[in-house]
Amino acid sequence: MTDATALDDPTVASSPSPTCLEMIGVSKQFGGHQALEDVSITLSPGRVLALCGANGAGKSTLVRILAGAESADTGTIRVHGSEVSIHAPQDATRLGLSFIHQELNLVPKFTALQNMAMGADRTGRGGVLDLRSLRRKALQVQERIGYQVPLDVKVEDLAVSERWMVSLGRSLMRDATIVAMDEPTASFTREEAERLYSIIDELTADGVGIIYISHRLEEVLQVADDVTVLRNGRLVGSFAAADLDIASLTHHIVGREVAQVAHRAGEVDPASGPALLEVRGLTREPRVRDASLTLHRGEILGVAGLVGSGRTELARLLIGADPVGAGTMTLDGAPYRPRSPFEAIKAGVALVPEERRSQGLILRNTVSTNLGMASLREPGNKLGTYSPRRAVRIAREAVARFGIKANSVHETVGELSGGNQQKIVVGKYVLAGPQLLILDEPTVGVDVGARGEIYDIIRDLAAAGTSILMISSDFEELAICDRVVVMREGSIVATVPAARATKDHLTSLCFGTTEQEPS
Amino acid sequence: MSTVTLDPTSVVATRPASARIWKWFGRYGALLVLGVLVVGTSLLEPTTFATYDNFINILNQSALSAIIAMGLTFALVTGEFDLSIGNVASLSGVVCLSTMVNQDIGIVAALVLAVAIGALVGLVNGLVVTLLNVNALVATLGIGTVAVGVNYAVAGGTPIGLPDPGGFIQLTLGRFLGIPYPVFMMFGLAAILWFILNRTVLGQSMQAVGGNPVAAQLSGIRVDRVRVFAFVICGICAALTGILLASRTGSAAVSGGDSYLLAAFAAAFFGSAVLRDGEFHVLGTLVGVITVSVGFNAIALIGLETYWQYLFQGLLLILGVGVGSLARRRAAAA
Amino acid sequence: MSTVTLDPTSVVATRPASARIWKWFGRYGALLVLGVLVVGTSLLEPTTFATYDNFINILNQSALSAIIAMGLTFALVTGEFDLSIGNVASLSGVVCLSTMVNQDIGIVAALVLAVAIGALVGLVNGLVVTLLNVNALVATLGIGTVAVGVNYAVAGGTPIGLPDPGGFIQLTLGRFLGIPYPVFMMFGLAAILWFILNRTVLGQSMQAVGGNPVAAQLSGIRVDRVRVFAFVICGICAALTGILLASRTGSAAVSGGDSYLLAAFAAAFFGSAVLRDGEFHVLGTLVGVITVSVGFNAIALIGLETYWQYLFQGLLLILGVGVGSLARRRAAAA
Amino acid sequence: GSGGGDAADGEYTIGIVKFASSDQTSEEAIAGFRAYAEEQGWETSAVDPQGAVDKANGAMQDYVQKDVDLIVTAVFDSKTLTAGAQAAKAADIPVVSISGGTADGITANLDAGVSNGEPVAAQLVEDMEGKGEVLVLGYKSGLPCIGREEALNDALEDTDITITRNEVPIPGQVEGSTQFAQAWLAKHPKGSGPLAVWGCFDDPALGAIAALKSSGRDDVLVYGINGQPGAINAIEAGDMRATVYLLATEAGKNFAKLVPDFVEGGVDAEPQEVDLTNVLVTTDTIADFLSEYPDAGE
Ligand SMILES: Nc1ncnc2c1ncn2[C@@H]1O[C@H](COP(=O)(O)OP(=O)(O)OP(=O)(O)O)[C@@H](O)[C@H]1O
Ligand SMILES: Nc1ncnc2c1ncn2[C@@H]1O[C@H](COP(=O)(O)OP(=O)(O)OP(=O)(O)O)[C@@H](O)[C@H]1O
Ligand SMILES: [Mg+2]
Ligand SMILES: [Mg+2]
Repeated sequence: MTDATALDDPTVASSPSPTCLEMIGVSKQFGGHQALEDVSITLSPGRVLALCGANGAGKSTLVRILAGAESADTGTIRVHGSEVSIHAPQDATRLGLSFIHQELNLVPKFTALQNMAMGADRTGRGGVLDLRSLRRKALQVQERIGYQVPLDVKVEDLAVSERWMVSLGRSLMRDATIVAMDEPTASFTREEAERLYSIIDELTADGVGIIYISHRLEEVLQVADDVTVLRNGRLVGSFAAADLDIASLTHHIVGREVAQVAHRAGEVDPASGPALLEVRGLTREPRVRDASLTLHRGEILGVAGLVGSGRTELARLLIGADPVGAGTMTLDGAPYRPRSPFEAIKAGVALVPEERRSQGLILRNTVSTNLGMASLREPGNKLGTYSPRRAVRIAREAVARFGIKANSVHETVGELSGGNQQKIVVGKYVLAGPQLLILDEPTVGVDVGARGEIYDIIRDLAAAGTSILMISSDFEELAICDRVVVMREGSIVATVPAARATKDHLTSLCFGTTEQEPS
Repeated sequence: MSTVTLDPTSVVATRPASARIWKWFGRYGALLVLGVLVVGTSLLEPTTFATYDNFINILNQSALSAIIAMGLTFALVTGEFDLSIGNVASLSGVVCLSTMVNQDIGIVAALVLAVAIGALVGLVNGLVVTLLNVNALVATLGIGTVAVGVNYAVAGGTPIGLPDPGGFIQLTLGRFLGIPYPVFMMFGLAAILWFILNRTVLGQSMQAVGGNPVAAQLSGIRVDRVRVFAFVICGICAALTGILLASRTGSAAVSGGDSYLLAAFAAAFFGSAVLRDGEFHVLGTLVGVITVSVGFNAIALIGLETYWQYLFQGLLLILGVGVGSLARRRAAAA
Repeated sequence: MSTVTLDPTSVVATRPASARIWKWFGRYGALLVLGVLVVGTSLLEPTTFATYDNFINILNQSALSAIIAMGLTFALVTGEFDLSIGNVASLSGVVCLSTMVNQDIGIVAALVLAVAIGALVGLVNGLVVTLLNVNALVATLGIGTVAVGVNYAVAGGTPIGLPDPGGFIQLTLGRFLGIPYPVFMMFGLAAILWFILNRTVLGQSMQAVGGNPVAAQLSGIRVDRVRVFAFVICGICAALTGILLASRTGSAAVSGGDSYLLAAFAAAFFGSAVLRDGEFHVLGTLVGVITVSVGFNAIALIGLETYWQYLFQGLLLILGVGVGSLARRRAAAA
Repeated sequence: GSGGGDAADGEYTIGIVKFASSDQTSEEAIAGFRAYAEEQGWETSAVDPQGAVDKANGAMQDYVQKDVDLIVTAVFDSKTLTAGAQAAKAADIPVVSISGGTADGITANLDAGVSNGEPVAAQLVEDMEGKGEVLVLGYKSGLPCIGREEALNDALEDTDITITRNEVPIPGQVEGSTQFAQAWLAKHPKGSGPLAVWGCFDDPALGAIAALKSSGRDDVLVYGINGQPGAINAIEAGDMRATVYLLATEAGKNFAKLVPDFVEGGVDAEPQEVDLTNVLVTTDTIADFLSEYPDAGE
């Protein structure tokens, strides 16, 4: 299979500038849309090449072409110096390429082990599974990752970050010489990300070449040796990571300057205003236990916490998506106990869910139907009729207001890039006119430019009097909040005013290493 | 806000011609198959097939299937299945006729009764699916079987005839402007159902639930309720077909409507390839039913052997859907 | 390195007792329904139902349905449907018998022929689904209809009987250790199919394709090929049932196997609630078939009215699946 | 037999395997059979295998388990009940059939085929005066239909009547027949000679009538068999020319009277055919018929 690779071949390894992968002049059209145009990249063994670019720049498309999931219109691929053609994923596997794709690609009903074994055992004894050796291999991989996901638990019962670990584990089940990772850390906390970095170090030490895609630019500069930047499907340039800083990299990516996330400079402190939502002792075993918080009108309240601390579950309780075990909630002074998201939205509470593709969008529908989904019922229209013309008009306004980049409001959302999809999900709930908008990880996988635009939307909403509850694992972006609460093991353990919500402080609160302070 | 994407209009223009042709085929492939069928048969049987009378005749023959299939479309749009529709049609015919015989109720009352039966079975289907959380295929297969049981309990399994079916038979035999009533019913119902699906909040909600139930739920759509409504509409249409079938012959039998089940599925799936890419819609289902009727009519007029009939019908189904699917795949690749 | 996520096992432990009870019901609900049925009937009919002979009798009656339903399970596992199985069973019976009559081939040759027919139809189904990209429901409905056409072409629609069916009939009537051959075939095939599905790369690939086709594709599984295999296995099982049916009845008719279609679906869906949460599996399907047979046997022995039979069967289906589903939902909510 | 009931005392336990509860004629015959049996104090039970031959075989085996004295099957071609018949034979339980024919182990048959096809076939030939066109709506998978079609073909043999044959789909027999008839009518316009439609049971005939009415034709004679209510009403209304009214209930009763003989004769008895009594009903005789059987139209 992959015996004759550069790794085993000392003559190749010792040559002056060996490359393990070259993609030359790759172009790709979708329908009429030019996703990639004459893009070339070069990867050397034992090095990390970062691909950077805004949402829709074509990073994933390039990787998917390499993986055999898409076919390029033009262009050549060389692996270890020899030209190859990759028509299907199994071709890529045979060439020693391994992938973590941007969208989680696991079988929910399979156990972690089954997922890791998928496609790994091609040759088995006459097609019979060798369960024992697969398990041994999986344990080895987990040891290497330093993260034990229970192998016999179904993936659908695992938390999101654990699923990513399974996905990472799968890519290491085979002895690959090239590994491409498409936003592997998007759902990771800092700690988990650190763990990934050390795995990357280990792999590169073994001579594996790594393609690394991320919107976390700080991370890119830390991990990568080389950086290739794409914009609108075209190559902007390739740089040595050492020559870049965040500002210059951002400039390359978006082609203009982008301001840093700034603390919100409010003239009046919203926290002194009237309370909108009061939550006392909210419990739903085992994820949420005795959680209490207060949210004021027009306030942006951040929720920090580690993965599995129960933030998503808390948000789901607030909109009635799951039944509450115990506790009280009041909204605007009146008791509030929604039994379904319908009742929550009617009361003016909406949740922008964590996983946009599976929970937020109908991928095969158009931009306009997706935008209208949470506000189908026209206020004052007793008949319950629906006017597509009105929906299109509202969608057009929303597309302009939120800066959504789509060919038209009739475009299928499945074809849009991640950042634009996320803006549509946010926009959908904003159009429902909530007085309280909950956002669960709103900027995961969103590029630096679009991220700023989403912050703008959030700030504008708050300024107009909407209260915001923002769940985020990216503690830097919590800077836009007025206050931040910290959740640990299902409870709110601390409340931190904006000025003191530094990354380090929040992280230590999350781990419980800092004493809880009176809020 | 500065936009850095390319101007979309300039991008679209670069699309290759072959992609556009394939796209056209993808959209109109199923209609093309219908067109070829019509033209072919017209050439073979110019005097009998290509006449106004035969045209009306085909529409008339399509009406009952169309009504039940358009109802089924609602269940399919919502992402569910309904295997009970054939049994509901049978039940409706038998119950209405036996009530007309025994209680001497009028035609309007019988129609109301049919709607009530359909709505009831649909409601039960919906509740079993949403409250008991049973897969729709099992639930409707089970409820359909129960409906057969009720049917036997009502009529004991023997066919029921109306002693004086005059007025009742007129329901399907009567004509207005030379066009049989069922044709009006079919188009009228199609218009109503189209409106419900495309121009009401309920219909939009159904499409959303079918597209992604989780997203729909989180967007404040009452998913379970919408599902129940879809089953109810499906049941009502099935029951209407049942009573119209009874009217055609003035009698009703325990398994009279059963054959509509697979026919309706075939039509709806055929229809999902008409103008759309695998989405169920009322208009498509209507075209599907009419295509099947044209095919059957063509076979009967040309006078093919039994085995040809089946071969032809099977191929028609696969071709009608396949041409479009294949073309769409090509268009995506081009 | 410290792990900060909650340990899932500890999470399970904190679950309240009620959740555990519901979970138990969710897993064993369908089996419980079977158990209640067996105990209930044993009490009502102690001398006829609860006997060894009747037990063997029920297994013997289940065998043919079980074989076709276990085959269907492969299509369902892969995320597809196969509506042609009934027609394939009919076709296989008719073709094998007419070949035995006309060409005087032996029993083994007839079995081989049946397998070949099943594999061929399965292959065509698979190719239409994967290459033409036609929805499996439409494709198999279409190919099934074509199979009916071929059936008419072969035998002209009249039932075929073997002039001297002795040896052929022994295939299903013969006994070994007092147990009829079909029971051995059922369990033997179940073991083989279970092994294929759970202990081979092909079987795991089928489950992966059914669970998430995109993920399967990206991890290097040849999704289309796996789908085709599933259809082929499904077709072969259907054809085997067809020839066994012909053997049991000593004759074959055009629509002889048609009634297996819905029965197999019912059994497979019932089975998906056995021990699992809506996943199709061979063992579950087997339990599903046996449950339906026990129900039918109980009805026959108790001697219920026709309408009771239907009501009972419908409710059995819904209850068997519903108890588990409801309990699982409860378990999740508790 | 070795029956669990006290067969020797003339008290029988009888297991009935229906065809499908929707099959009217056999249902009526079974009803007549059971009514008589109950009068005699015999115990009967019935199973509905819903048209599935495998289930019918299974039900026969169930009755063998139950150790009945006699098994009665209906409509299923007796040749297809081999497994059940063999099991019964091995257990020494005789089997008889209602219109399924005789076979090894099935010793008697209540014939609903040829004998019921003959009167209507003769009527058809007479009405058409030996020439013209007939649309035959047949069903080759059903034994009675095969027999009836045979009777028709025999009657047509020496005439100038030509036929167009279509196989009726079941289920869907009414709709399918309507469509076949409609096309056939288009090809045989008014005035193209004596025209007739023959259905091997009433449903196809009723379907053809729907086609006639919707194309406004009254020049075609329609014939059915079975005499179900819809057909009787159609004859009364003049839409149908004739049908054969099967006295199924009575026939069932007569068949039941033979039960002691069946049980006595055992599994190796000489096969015997019992005719199903019937009445030909035409537009000419409908009035008399209805006064004799006033409930036939409901
Ligand atoms: N299957 C598809 N059909 C049509 N258009 C597509 C498809 N996949 C991608 N595109 C388009 O191609 C362009 C490049 O997408 P790609 O996913 O490669 O971007 P990306 O750089 O990975 O963005 P992100 O950072 O959001 O993941 C986008 O404009 C996208 O809309
Ligand atoms: N028992 C469980 N079974 C299945 N999924 C679960 C379970 N518990 C939590 N999840 C899912 O795992 C994810 C983590 O949820 P949780 O609320 O516990 O953590 P969080 O603080 O939101 O963490 P994250 O940063 O990953 O969002 C959510 O998507 C949640 O729905
Ligand atoms: Mg991407
Ligand atoms: Mg979360």
